[in-house]
Amino acid sequence: MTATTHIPSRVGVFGSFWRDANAVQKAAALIGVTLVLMAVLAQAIAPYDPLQQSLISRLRPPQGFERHKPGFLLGTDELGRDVLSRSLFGLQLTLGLALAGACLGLLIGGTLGLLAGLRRGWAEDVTMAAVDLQIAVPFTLLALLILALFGTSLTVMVCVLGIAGWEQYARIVRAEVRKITELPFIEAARASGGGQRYVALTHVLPNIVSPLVVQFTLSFSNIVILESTLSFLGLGVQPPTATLGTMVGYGRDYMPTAPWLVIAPAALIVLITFSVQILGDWLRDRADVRLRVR
Amino acid sequence: QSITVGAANISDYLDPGRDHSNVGSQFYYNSFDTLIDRDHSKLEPEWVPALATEWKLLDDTTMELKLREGVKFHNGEDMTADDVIFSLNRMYQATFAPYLVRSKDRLSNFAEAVKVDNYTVQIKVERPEPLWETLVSLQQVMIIPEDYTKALSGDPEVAEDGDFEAFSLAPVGTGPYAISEFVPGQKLIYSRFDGFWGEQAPLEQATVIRIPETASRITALKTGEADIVTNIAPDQLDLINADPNLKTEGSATALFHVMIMNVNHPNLTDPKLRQALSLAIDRDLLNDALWLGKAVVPSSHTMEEMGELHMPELTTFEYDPEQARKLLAESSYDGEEIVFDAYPVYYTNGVLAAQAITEMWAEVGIKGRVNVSEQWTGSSPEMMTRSWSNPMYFADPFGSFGVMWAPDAASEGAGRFNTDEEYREIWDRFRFSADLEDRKAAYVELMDRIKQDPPVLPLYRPFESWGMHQGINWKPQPGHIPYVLDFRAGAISLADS
Amino acid sequence: MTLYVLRTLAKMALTLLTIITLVFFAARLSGSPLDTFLGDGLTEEDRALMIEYFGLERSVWHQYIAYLRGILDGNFGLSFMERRPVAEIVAERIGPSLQLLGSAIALTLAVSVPLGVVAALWRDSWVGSAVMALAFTGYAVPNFVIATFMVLIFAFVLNWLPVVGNGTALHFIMPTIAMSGVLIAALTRFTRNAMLDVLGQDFMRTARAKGLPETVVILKHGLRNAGVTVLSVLGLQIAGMAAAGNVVIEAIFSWPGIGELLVSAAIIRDYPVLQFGVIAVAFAVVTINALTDIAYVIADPRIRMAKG
Amino acid sequence: MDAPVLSVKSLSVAFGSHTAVRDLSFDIRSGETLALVGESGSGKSATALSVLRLIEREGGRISQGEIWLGSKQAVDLARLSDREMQVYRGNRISMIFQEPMTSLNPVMRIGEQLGEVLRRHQGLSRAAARTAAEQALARVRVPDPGRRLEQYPHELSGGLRQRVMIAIALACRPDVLIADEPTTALDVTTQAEVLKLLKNLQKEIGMAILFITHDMGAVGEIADRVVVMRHGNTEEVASTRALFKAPQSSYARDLMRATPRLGHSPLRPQVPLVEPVLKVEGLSKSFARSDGFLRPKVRVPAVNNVSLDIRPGETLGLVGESGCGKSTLSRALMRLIEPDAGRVILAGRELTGLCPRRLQEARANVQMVFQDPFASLNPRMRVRDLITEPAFLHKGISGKERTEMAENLLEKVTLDPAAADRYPHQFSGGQRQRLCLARALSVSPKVIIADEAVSALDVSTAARVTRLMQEIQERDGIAFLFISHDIAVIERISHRVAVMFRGEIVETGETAQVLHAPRHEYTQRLLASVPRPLPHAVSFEDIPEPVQFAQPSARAVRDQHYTAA
Ligand SMILES: Nc1ncnc2c1ncn2[C@@H]1O[C@H](COP(=O)(O)OP(=O)(O)OP(=O)(O)O)[C@@H](O)[C@H]1O
Ligand SMILES: Nc1ncnc2c1ncn2[C@@H]1O[C@H](COP(=O)(O)OP(=O)(O)OP(=O)(O)O)[C@@H](O)[C@H]1O
Ligand SMILES: [Mg+2]
Ligand SMILES: [Mg+2]
Repeated sequence: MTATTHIPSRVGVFGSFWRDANAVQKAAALIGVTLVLMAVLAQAIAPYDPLQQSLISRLRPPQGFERHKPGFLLGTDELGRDVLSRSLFGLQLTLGLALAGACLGLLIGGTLGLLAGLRRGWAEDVTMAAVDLQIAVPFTLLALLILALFGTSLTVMVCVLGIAGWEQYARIVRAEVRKITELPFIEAARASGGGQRYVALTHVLPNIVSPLVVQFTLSFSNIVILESTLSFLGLGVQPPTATLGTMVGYGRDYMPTAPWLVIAPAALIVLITFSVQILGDWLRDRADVRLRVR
Repeated sequence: QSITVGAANISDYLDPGRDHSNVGSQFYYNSFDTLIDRDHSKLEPEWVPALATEWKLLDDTTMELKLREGVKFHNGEDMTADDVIFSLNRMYQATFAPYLVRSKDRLSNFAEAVKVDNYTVQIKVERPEPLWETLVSLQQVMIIPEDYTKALSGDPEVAEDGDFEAFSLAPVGTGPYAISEFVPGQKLIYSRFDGFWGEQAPLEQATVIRIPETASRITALKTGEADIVTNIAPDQLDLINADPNLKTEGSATALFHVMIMNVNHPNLTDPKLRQALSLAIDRDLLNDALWLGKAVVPSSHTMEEMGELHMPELTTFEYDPEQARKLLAESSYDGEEIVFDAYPVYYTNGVLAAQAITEMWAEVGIKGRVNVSEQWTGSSPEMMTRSWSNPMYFADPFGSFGVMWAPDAASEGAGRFNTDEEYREIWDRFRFSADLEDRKAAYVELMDRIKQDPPVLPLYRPFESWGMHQGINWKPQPGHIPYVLDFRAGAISLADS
Repeated sequence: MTLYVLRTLAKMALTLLTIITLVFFAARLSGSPLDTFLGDGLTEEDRALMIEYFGLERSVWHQYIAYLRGILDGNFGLSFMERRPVAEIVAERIGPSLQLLGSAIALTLAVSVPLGVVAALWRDSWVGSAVMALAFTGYAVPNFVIATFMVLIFAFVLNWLPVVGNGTALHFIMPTIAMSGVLIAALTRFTRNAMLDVLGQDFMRTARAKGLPETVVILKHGLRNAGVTVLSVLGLQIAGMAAAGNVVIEAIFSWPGIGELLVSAAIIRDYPVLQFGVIAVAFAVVTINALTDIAYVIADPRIRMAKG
Repeated sequence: MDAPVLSVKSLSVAFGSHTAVRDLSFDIRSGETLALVGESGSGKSATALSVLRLIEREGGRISQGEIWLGSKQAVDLARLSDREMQVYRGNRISMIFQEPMTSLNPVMRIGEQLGEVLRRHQGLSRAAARTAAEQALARVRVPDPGRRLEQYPHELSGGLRQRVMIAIALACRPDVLIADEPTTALDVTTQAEVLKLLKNLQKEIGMAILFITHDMGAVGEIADRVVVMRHGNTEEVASTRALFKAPQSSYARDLMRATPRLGHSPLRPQVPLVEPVLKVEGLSKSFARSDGFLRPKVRVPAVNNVSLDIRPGETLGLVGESGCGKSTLSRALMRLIEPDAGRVILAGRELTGLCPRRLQEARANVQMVFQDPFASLNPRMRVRDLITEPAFLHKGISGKERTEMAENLLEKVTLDPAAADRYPHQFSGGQRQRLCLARALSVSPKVIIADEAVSALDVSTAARVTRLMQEIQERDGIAFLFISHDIAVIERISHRVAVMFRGEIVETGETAQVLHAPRHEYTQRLLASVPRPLPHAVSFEDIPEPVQFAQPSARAVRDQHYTAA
């Protein structure tokens, strides 16, 4: 007797992902790819140096409006810098920060969660107590306090963004690990003679990858928003360096007079979070289906 | 008739003696009086009687003042000589730490106030004082009630720290408005004080609320939630003026935005480098771009308000990129990064100016970096350069330059400025010479020292604006220290009814 | 139950103590009040004076012990800046924050539960997709962007709504909406998923097999079960944004809330305000969490049994 | 003969393009029970849901056919709108589902769930519904019905829950009751009680029952006529007696053959009396459990002072109802959980007391096969790596050797060696269980513990897997500890049997002795509960009520036959 189910080939995985996606998901994926490309190629495609000031042509509106300055497609900002170039570099830094932050969070939270899930006892107690502690102090507030206390250098910033959401990772990983260690195949592996470390690495870890990926996307977009919130309050990355958040933050006073300072970076923030959220949800759906296969 | 003011900031406490912040100075003049006042509608000092009706010098070091009779505090108490010497001596002979700090930088020459009779007091100074009226009309020596204050905490007969702390939350004065409600940092309500000794207050009530966001302040003005709003940046003026119901008033405030330089920072010890840092900055361009040309760029550390001591002819500070490059080449500078610290929102256009300045430095070959932080770095040995403001606390170079750059004053105390014997000697001549010409000559010498070994560059007098409804007649008075919200008779009137 | 309550309280106390300790030392390690709000030039002598005035002359450990002693007497100290009891200051500020939070939660529940149910029931039609697209957008747009644009449109241009403070019911509209945006998005999605889960459950089939009308099946059997699940996350979601999570909203609408107070206290190193403020917020969060936990326990008989 | 009360005429049901039921016709009369049998996925549930017109909810549709309800003024349910259908559901035609736990709303009280039907269909007031609900519970013999109304489903045992479900279904005295595998999730003893109850209620109310099951034993107990289905097609319609005596279709014949019948299997010869390969002495394990916050934790014994031994090449069958401690025993035995007391000696080496490293080594001699083959295979690993994992761990083989070994093992369990590159989800249930077996064999263990290894498989598949196990045992001389709650399976495969009750072994001995001449009261009761795949072989009156047994201490009844005294 032979199994009748067909074996999906490796190439087919991405193909089937794309085929199963609906229009919104496809759009989100395209937007995501475009944004990443824009960020990566910022140096090449930005028309100007993002720091190049021109005090005599401050606050010029985008193409198509009165007083427009030719060559500055999206207008100039309060120091006469090119909004388009700053948006591109801002996108680059924002995505970079979010990536660094999300990775750091994954590393910290994931490791702690794994330890807590596998080693019951004090390791678990301490981790979960720290999680409770973290939950008790809303993170935005904590981040603000840290930045207010320790200054707004890029290092502090990355640390703050990096610890953002660690407790989510820790909780999810711990819960998943617990769930998985209850599954018979873990017991089977132990009964086969697998030791603690072997079981953790070969059986547990690969099975928590998909919830982790989903959480990663969530935390990525949360960090983008957190960064912009901190910047909005003037506790973000130092000027003149642009991130999308600082652009919105410093531009907001000009909202009624020069809305283009805010609109481009705000739109980029929304696009990033929107596409990442959709992609995350999509991944989650896929992951769920895989786990549900009977 | 009542109005609402939307202010960017409201103090956390109200005590004229303890306070000398730009935020606090908005609020005292409506509720407190000094012994001697000046006509604030005039730029030139013209002393007018306030709580003292007449004053004369008994000798070089003693002034005798006759007090106005029938003056009442907001709490109904009569003002007598006891209240006056209590108010003055709490500063002259301060025991409460926050007073001590204030008393030393401007009142150190004042020994004590003594009571002669119920309506006569004498003020004694250590050395002959050329600035008598000026220093008697300071915000810090406004008069507060003795009995009320002492009874606020602990022993009602003794002035304890707790009394002064309590006073700053429930302040009582003799001015035309009583402070009927004060929520620290949030809200302040002035109510007309019917027992006021002078001309009745024109407003029944004035409520000051805090609206920290610029855009929100302007919006509140449009929605009618505020009748007057403070701290409007020049970029926003058109927006308000475009609305036929609204207008703006403004003036170049009696205060310098300055750049300070730490002469003791290892990288900045060479005066040539600091001269280059200063000469590289095109302050006129900053003014044109950021202030629409409305700010005032000084060539010396003096102001119009200082009368005879206003010396626009001095060129202590100027823009000369060529010279800057030359000095830089001669200096010890070797491409090190010069950090420019700035507060994020505190000063209008502060962060923008900081960024523009580092660009200007780059033009002459100096590598600058802006560091925006809420932190005060001025007393840190690591501080290299930073933005700051140098208000005119009173109309004299002593009240502006002196508060910071006198020997042993703040800057030297914080370790970023050095003085020597010679400097002290010049300072002493400037401070205490009876003859105005001698003071002037000494100040020129000081300015020359500053030019040769600069610790500071005044950028400009910022143009501060207030937005308001058309029906309100109010504008900043030229005779005030910066930011005062003067709602006394003659300073404000409402057009409708 | 008493044991449960006692244990919860003990855990809460321990959490708060740890937070106090962390805040206490972090604040002191990072700088001194003398560097900021009295910053404009103090000589060494002045510094010494002020240090004594603020009671900072003793070692940090001494201060810590003294602070803990004070707490036992219910004394959390005086604000360095305002020189009045911090409890008074914080009480003044946490009220408006909680009010705003309350109205945001109410709005969230009122909007997202029906939306979530609709999205689940019409999952495959355009209605469901539209709701979910809306939810994603809500999630993607930062609250300060919503707030800024609302202010521009409804106050600046149209002049319909006030923007300053918390005076009247009208004042609540914009901040509440801005604050709820993300929450509504999250809860709508969550309700939808919980509802979808429930719709596939056996007891729903049983309910239909009983001959109950569809509305009864959905609302009585479905929503009640989904509600239990929703309740279980509500606490955590709220915690994420509780009281002080919305410094930005408070700043934009000049809302006299605790977020802004804490940030400025951190900046000027007003230690007592910072310490007590953080404790108060943490306390609020922990309490809200405990309350939703209890509500959850009451709503779900399975848990109720397990917890006794 | 009166007119049928439910008449299904050439019904076809489709899910999308997939036809789940094809051209099915049957009639049921009042008081009659029709059984619908067939293996998993044959379309039994789809039929039931179509009759209630709930199939549309599940994403299916009736593509053809008529469903007539009622003997006079019959209506075609297939033509009704959902709204019209609501009048019939729960009223004239009702249904009991397989899972009693999930079929009741967990957050509603029993009383409310029961009263709801009565209020809807009989227009009773809240108070009247309550009284009626209490009566309905009493009718299904729920003890203390008044109190139950206030309880939630999770506070009831599985058997009680299923009674509540029956009470709800019968509340309005329907004409037709559809029971979709109502006893599959229950213990044999509970199953017997529920079947008896249904039978009695049918006499009382006189409704027609459509009984869906894959258990031929239950069919024999309850059905008058049988419809055998396979892949959506009707294979055979016959009276129960006729079917059991002489099945006509080949599929029905296979089905009957694969169904283990107690007392019908040839007994396996005893193995030689050599030194046991596995010896368990006085093994105990208890779990700490707290019944709420007020009370301190109490230790609940799950396995209590159990002693066993198994000789090489021998299969020891371990039976007992759900929760009696069978799995705990097997885990404690392998030290997957630490036993509280007792000794385990495996191939002359004492497992208890070994350090973790040595223990891991020792596990090469004892392997396990679990109940749910899918869950016990890591879904993200390839078959090659899965089935050679024990060998990899114990012998350190790698790379090419692994591939080779995997192919050998697959052949051994009669699977295509090419399957080594696949993932577990690409196999059927029976194939997966063979993979588990292959994995156990990869280290040539001396003992294999099979914990409910075939319970999740349908009868024919299960029969194939057990046969394979026997073959391997005979070839390699492996000892099996075969755990099951299905006594018929145990009879077929075991040399000796141990009966477990509440954590203790109450009786052990040769299969024939224990199963044909049980000494212990519990064993007797257990055997009496087993449904015989012979129509009405047991009178329900024979089933004894549960009893409390005295603390056992083993007593030899005969050679090698012990019972708790
Ligand atoms: N919701 C559904 N969508 C698509 N196909 C379905 C659905 N439910 C059942 N099927 C398919 O219909 C066929 C019959 O399923 P049905 O549930 O009636 O089987 P069954 O005989 O009741 O099996 P079991 O004994 O496992 O309950 C199967 O092939 C199944 O895969
Ligand atoms: N990890 C555990 N913690 C607490 N109690 C447990 C644990 N595992 C099992 N038990 C309890 O021990 C008893 C015996 O359980 P066990 O799983 O051994 O029964 P079983 O005979 O294998 O049942 P089944 O036939 O359902 O598999 C049960 O009452 C069960 O609830
Ligand atoms: Mg006193
Ligand atoms: Mg079925």
